[in-house]
Amino acid sequence: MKLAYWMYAGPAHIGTLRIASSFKNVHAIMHAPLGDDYFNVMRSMLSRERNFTPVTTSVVDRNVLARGSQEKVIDNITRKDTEEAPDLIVLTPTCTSSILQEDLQNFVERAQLDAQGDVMLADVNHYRVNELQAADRTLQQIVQYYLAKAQKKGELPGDKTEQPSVNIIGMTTLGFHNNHDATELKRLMAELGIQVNQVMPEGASVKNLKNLTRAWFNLVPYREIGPLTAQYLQSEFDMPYVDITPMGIIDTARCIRAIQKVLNQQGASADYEQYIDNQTQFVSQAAWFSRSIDCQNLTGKRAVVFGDSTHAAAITKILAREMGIKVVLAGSYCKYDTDWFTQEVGEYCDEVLISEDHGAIADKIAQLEPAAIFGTQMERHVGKRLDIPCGVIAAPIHVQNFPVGYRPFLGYEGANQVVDLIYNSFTLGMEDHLLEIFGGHDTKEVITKTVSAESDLSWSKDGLAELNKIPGFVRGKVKRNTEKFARDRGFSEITAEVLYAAKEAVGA
Amino acid sequence: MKLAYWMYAGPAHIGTLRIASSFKNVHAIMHAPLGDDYFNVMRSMLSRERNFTPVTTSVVDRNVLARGSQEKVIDNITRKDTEEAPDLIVLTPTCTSSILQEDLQNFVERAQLDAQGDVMLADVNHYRVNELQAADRTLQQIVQYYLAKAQKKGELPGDKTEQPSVNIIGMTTLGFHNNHDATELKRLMAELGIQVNQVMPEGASVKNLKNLTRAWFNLVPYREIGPLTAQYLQSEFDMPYVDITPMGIIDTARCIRAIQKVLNQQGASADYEQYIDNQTQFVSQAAWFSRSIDCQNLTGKRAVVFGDSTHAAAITKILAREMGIKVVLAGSYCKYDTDWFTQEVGEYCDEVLISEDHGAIADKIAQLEPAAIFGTQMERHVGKRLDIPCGVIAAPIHVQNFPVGYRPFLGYEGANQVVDLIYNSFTLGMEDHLLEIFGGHDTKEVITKTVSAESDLSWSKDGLAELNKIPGFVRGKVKRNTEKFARDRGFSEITAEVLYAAKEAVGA
Amino acid sequence: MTLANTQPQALEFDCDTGNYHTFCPISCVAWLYQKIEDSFFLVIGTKTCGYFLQNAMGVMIFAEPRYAMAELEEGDISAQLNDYEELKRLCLQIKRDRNPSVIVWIGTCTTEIIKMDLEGLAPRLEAEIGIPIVVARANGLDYAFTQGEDTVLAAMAHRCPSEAPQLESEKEERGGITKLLNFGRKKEDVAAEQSDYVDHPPLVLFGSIPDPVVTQLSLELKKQGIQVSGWLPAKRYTELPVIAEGNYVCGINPFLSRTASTLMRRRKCKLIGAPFPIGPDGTRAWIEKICSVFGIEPQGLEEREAKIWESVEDYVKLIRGKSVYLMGDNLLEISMARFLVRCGMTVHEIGIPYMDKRYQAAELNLLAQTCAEMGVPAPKIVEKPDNYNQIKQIMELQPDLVITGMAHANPLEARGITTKWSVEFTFAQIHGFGNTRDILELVTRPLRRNENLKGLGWNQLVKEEANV
Amino acid sequence: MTLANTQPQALEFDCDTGNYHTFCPISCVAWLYQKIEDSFFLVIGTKTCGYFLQNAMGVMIFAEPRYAMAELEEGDISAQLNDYEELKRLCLQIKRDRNPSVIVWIGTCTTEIIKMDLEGLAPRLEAEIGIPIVVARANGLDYAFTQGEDTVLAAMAHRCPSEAPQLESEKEERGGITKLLNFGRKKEDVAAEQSDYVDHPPLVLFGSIPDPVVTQLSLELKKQGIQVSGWLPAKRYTELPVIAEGNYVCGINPFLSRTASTLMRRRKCKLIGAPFPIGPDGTRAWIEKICSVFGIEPQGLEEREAKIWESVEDYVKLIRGKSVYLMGDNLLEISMARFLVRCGMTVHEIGIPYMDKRYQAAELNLLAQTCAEMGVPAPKIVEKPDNYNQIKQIMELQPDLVITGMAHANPLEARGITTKWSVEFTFAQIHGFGNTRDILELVTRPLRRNENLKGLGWNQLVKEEANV
Repeated sequence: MKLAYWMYAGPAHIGTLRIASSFKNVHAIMHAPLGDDYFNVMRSMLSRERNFTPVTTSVVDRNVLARGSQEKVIDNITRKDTEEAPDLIVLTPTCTSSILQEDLQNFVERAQLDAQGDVMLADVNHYRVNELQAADRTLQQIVQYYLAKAQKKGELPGDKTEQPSVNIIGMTTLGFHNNHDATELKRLMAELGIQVNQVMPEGASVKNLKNLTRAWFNLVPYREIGPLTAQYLQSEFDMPYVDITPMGIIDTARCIRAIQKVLNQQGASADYEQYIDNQTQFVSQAAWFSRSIDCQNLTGKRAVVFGDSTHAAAITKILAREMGIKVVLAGSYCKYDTDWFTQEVGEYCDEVLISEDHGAIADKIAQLEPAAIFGTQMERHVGKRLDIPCGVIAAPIHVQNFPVGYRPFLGYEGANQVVDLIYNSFTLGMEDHLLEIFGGHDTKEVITKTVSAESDLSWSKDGLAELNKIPGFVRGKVKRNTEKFARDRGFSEITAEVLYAAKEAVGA
Repeated sequence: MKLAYWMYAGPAHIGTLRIASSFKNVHAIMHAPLGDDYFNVMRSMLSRERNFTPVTTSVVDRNVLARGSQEKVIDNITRKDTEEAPDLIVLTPTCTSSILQEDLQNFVERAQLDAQGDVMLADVNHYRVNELQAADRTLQQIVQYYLAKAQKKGELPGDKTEQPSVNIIGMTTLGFHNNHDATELKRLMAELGIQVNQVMPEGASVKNLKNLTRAWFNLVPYREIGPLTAQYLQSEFDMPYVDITPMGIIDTARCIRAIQKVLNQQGASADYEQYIDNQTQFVSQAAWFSRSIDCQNLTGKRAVVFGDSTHAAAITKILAREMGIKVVLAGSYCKYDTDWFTQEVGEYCDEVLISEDHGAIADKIAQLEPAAIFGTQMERHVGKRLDIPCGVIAAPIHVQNFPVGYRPFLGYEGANQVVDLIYNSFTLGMEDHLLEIFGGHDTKEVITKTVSAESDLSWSKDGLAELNKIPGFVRGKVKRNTEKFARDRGFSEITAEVLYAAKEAVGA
Repeated sequence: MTLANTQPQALEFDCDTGNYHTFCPISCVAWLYQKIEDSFFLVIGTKTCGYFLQNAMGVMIFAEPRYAMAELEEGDISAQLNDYEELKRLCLQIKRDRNPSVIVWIGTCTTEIIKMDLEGLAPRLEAEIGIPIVVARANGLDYAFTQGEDTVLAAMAHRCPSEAPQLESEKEERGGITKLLNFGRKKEDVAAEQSDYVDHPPLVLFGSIPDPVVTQLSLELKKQGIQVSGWLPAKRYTELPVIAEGNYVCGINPFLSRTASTLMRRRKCKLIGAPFPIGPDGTRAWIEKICSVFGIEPQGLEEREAKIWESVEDYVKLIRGKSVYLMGDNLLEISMARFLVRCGMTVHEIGIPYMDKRYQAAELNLLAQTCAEMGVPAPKIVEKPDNYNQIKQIMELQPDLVITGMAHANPLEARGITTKWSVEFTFAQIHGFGNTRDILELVTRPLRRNENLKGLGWNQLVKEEANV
Repeated sequence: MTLANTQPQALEFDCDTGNYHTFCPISCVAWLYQKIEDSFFLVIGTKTCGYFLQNAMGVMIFAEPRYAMAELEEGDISAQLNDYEELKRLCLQIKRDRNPSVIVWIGTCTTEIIKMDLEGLAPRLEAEIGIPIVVARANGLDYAFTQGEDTVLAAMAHRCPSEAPQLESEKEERGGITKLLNFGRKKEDVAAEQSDYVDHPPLVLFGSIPDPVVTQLSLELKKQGIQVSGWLPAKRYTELPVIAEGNYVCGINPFLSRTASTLMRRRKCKLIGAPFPIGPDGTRAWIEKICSVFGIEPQGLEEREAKIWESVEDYVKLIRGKSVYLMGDNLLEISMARFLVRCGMTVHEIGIPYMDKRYQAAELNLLAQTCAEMGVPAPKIVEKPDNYNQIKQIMELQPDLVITGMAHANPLEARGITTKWSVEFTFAQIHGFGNTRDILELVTRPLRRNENLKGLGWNQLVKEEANV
């Protein structure tokens, strides 16, 4: 058992349902007790979805438990098949119902006998994988199912599209800014002269999956959802893929160059260098911002980054490489992806933390006292408590991550948006400090809590008086550094002279 | 004399310089003492401008005062004319140098004898008009100058463009989100099949001004800058104009319908109804947001709006008509435009306040205790002090109003952005409240400051205990309403029973 | 109001397939941990339960609240780990970090399915760590949404002392409500005031409502000379009311049938079966019923009710003559329907997750009677409704208002149907005379909003409507 | 370091057309109102002045600070209104709202041009309203940027008492710094410690620096046995230092020539002409010069300086061998250039708004000497530089760093030139040994940043370059 107050990723069935309900005309049957069906609430409330969520719960109650669920599940599948005529019905249990160890595959096969549409059991272990892994797996399973089916029927097209083309894989319902990212990637592909063959699963039809192989390559912008499908398509159909997340100016260029290579290997003669140059230097404002005076003032500021693999790694690199900000800690809650993450951010941060325990991250933040945090909603609240500004860069999803206005994270406009996010995080924090500095000091005699009695050293009155002249937002740091200096030198009392000696010696 | 801590609009010369430096290849000579030339700093720092600001100060110092400035001013004009070969040099004094009552028109005429480019004196009264009025006037002056010149030379084209076309008038450097508004309007015109003849002054060339009259009509999105030019073009060249600000879903539609009318009067057969419907209901998310559950929770909430005429009026109408929010006060600092503003917002708010005194507005906000404010940077800070969230909707300009990401206020994407601004203003405020309600109460015994001794009534201990059970964010209101009730009924002490009686009676 | 036919029609009941949506009963921790200030709630379940608590309540709670998950992992499910040791480890940590007066274990579907013997483990662990442990089975196999509270209160009913404590100090402590009502008054005044009360057997009220409402209802009864000797739950676990055999008990929430039967059968109390004090009509009926049991002639209630109605006429006129459809979510449906009929609405259908006709008998009677008095047909009541069928019906009927769970509100709005979240009535203060305005504020909000938007013609915000 | 030629070359001076940009001298209110905690600054000028204060300091100040505008309107300019009555109305309001110990009137270009007799009005009004009024003409016709402070301090120099106050209590109050240094110590300790000081004539330092730096410099001198008897300005107007004839005075900022001459001519003080305590070299030279005047052999200064240099080597190595161009803005340019040359930089040119060769003599000598010692050419010093010419020169020279005013930083960066705002040195703590790291942190920041970005190839961010 684990004492848990907060989770970064949801349970597996949420991942499966995100995939199923992203497709057009696919219905999911959730075999679960009453109350486990809150996915419908999340989709409706968080993403402000206009349509009914195509997920029906086949409710497991005491009676069902006693009688066995086979009949009810099959009834519900065939009923939905009739009522809504979906192309595909996906059956999934939840953590709870998976314990019953029923032969759900058999239920599916029985239901398929009567159903007009396809019926499938989502194949994930509900205790070993989380939402993200399950989504990645379910997407791959559905793609594999339809390609195998087409292959069997001899309906798999053997050719490629005439013009270079791409499948964009990994856009899902309830994905962090996925809808805007999809728009931005489509624009980017259009500017590169690449035809978008399919975007999936969001808005895709399973009927068209057989045409996936017509694309020249697959683009997998996110680390969490899509890679298994791209790997499958590569190993089975020899489709190359590009999995560099086009976030930030540098990695967007890197992604475009990788695309260029993939296209040219197939006989195209793409040359995107001039496009990249023009976008980087003149169209997008991100490179110019990095060079501007506003950004100069961010140089060397300390930040903590925490999120999923994709966003935490990308933001760490943007901060370190593009903006000269010191990332003192980069972390991810995707424990299963530790190696990749560590390798990606290793050279761009002082320390890496991979953990699902929000308390551990909160403690680290409190200890490191960064000037800003880039994290999830949880870190934002940690920041609120500690009075450190935080920009939200990753799921768990929140209604604020479904802005009505255009806010992609990917591509060149994404790079602009990320600049704003970073800059505003620092400056809104800065504003308070400036107000403190410039707001005049009409007798502020209060000693702030950072100057508490918790230390083993005593401060003389003049030392304290000097300490209190230091602006609040660096006072804690000066205090600690001075005490460390005093301890090292064996001073028992910290006077004004000791304070300034420490400043000279260690830059306290 | 006026004791002033804060100004909503700058001095006149700032307006003139905004117009001059918006044009391409126009230089301004500012005849002023050292230190009056901070326009260059504002443009460079706030709008993160990559180019040197084309404004040179002809410095007035003690020597110049003694000798007279004619020689220096003329030298500087002709020098700039040689060095940078601008199409036009605009001379302007500041409040200070305008007191000298020199014959600047004569300086200009003298300089024109030697200069290759055109030379002009900006004609505004520096003590009677502010930045916005001066900008409106200077733009009209420049347009008039070039149209008169072309007319004289017989270079004025007599025809209209083949396709319906528009001049977009009023986009300036240092304008509030003007750069993104211009992009959005250009996109909108493209979707309406209207060719953009010219956008000005930002990015326009004075050489092309003679072609202004080829457009079918002028679009003036802002009330502050542009109307004088549009009126001039109408009265002199019979060009119709549309001056409905396309902000919010309703007024964007109204603006498009007005355009349709203007085009059809000239023989086109535009029908934009279907476009409007499709945008409103399916493409833009703003109408759907208004109908969604998130927005339902905003119904009846109280807001204060304050800003320039354009933005304060538009936001008031959006809040009241599109989102069902109660605007308890709508205000503007454009005193010269009082009639228009009052008429625009009259039916959409409880009270109108036209004032340049930030203290008066702050007092009003404190007294009205709205759930949110939509105002300038100043109101945002008032909100911070009072713990009321504030969305910034109008100048004075601030570096935060030059986001790197795309943030228009106009058109359909603008409507989306405004929804986010409004929603986030309320919910970020709401979040604190929810945390207070849901955050658990581990012995919060402190009586908040709103429950102070300032009142003439005494609260019994049980009354106070009950009062303290009420969540902090409504406690102040409940307290006041209860006290009013008690006073009306002649109670001298407020017990728990009186508190609940008041609730029943007046909904305290 | 037209009193067409005051003979109540019989109510029609139905029970559907049960493919409906409502919240998990573990939701109750979200309000119970706040109500009982010295408690800690430990939900023993899976990641699915935890993610629900985190997300679905509409607000993510970030501070460490006084509830947490004991998240069952693979080793727990496959019984490779010792349940007792695992729970002990977690409870000791809770004791160390938060030191609550009670730990409430919330059993879930999973603990049911793996047959974890929580009731067996609790007494041993309670003895070992020295903190009371209360076990409630708020699982979704047997219960829906608000019934979670019922399971907790039923479990706590066992823990109420059966006689007044001997020590003066302890007595003081248990004096909760009375003490509050007399707070700050001189001893003599208090003594004098005791005479305000009629002499009647002890009355304990049950149901979790915010403290201000507790005060309001207690004051209401005091006006009739009735003294509330305690509330279940109290503000603190250590202040649980004394419940002795023969005491009277009365519920204030319609979903507390299990607590009611526990009090009757196990604590030998007498249940006062009354309509629930929701809306001025319900509040009046509730007080009248309690008065009648104690042989008291109620004073001024009719005038009181009339005055309240008068004061909310501005809201009532917005819904009078309109129709409402309750999809069924939180078991408040019968009381809400009865109140809305009294406001002049017509109720198409009442969905409800669970219908205890005995415990809700007085409320059902009042509903039938109200319908008759208001001259509207008695609505059909559907237990465990089928959401798919309901939505089809709603699209046909086009009711003026649909009260529904969170999953269906946005899609209905996008199709031009005005909705209100049922869950808001669970969290809002809706009991007693004084909160009438609050319920109506909630009920009328979507109508006011959509009235405001009506002129804009944005009613159909979905493009091609597939079959629902 | 290579000591190629220790014979200082003569410095070359020039004065250009003066079409250059710097801040208005009224800027000084932004730091002086903070420094003097019981003051209120009233800037008497136009909307242009007010909008400058609001915008150009890089941060909008929203709270009502202890400064405000007396905004001249048309009636004031045309002299239709009575200046005395108008100022009285405003000052009474300030007295009522803020009750400061002093009101400082800041005259502007406009008050000069309309010849408003502030010096004539002040004594009358001061007598009438009972608050001291100090008049400073911080106008842009005569002064640039930081010289605003000079005008205020020169005006305040007149107000310093010329002998120690009689009353014990008042004495206590004026003991500012000494009291601080002895804060919390027993009387006997203090008495004992007086012997730490050498017996020397009173020394008053002038220049506004943040309180922590005041303490640092006072402690520095104390180490040499020198007691600072007061600072102009002090933390409070009521604590202005005693200045008697024959006292020694020494400036810590290079832009205070007017204050220096006022102290010499009007208060008959002896000026110690020293380099300024900016950078470890300047701080050492400053202390040595003061010691020399008092006939004290300085102790351990050489080691101290060496140690500081050692501790900042990580920063110094980033700029050693690089070139810098100072466009001229805040009059700190000579001291900055001297310090940067000592760090191993080459200075192309020093622009400076105003050059008082007498007051800056010691600093200029040190600059020449430093250049000689470091083996770099002595830079040309251009008073009132022409920005247009400077930018042309910069584009040709391509210096490694340009220290410039705010208007030119972004355009230069967009053209691949690394810049630092001069104004930051005005606001940062740059005086004394202990702040060496702080100056270098600022100086090296753009170099570190652009080093970091170099590999990305984003150096030219403007498209077609028109003639500058």
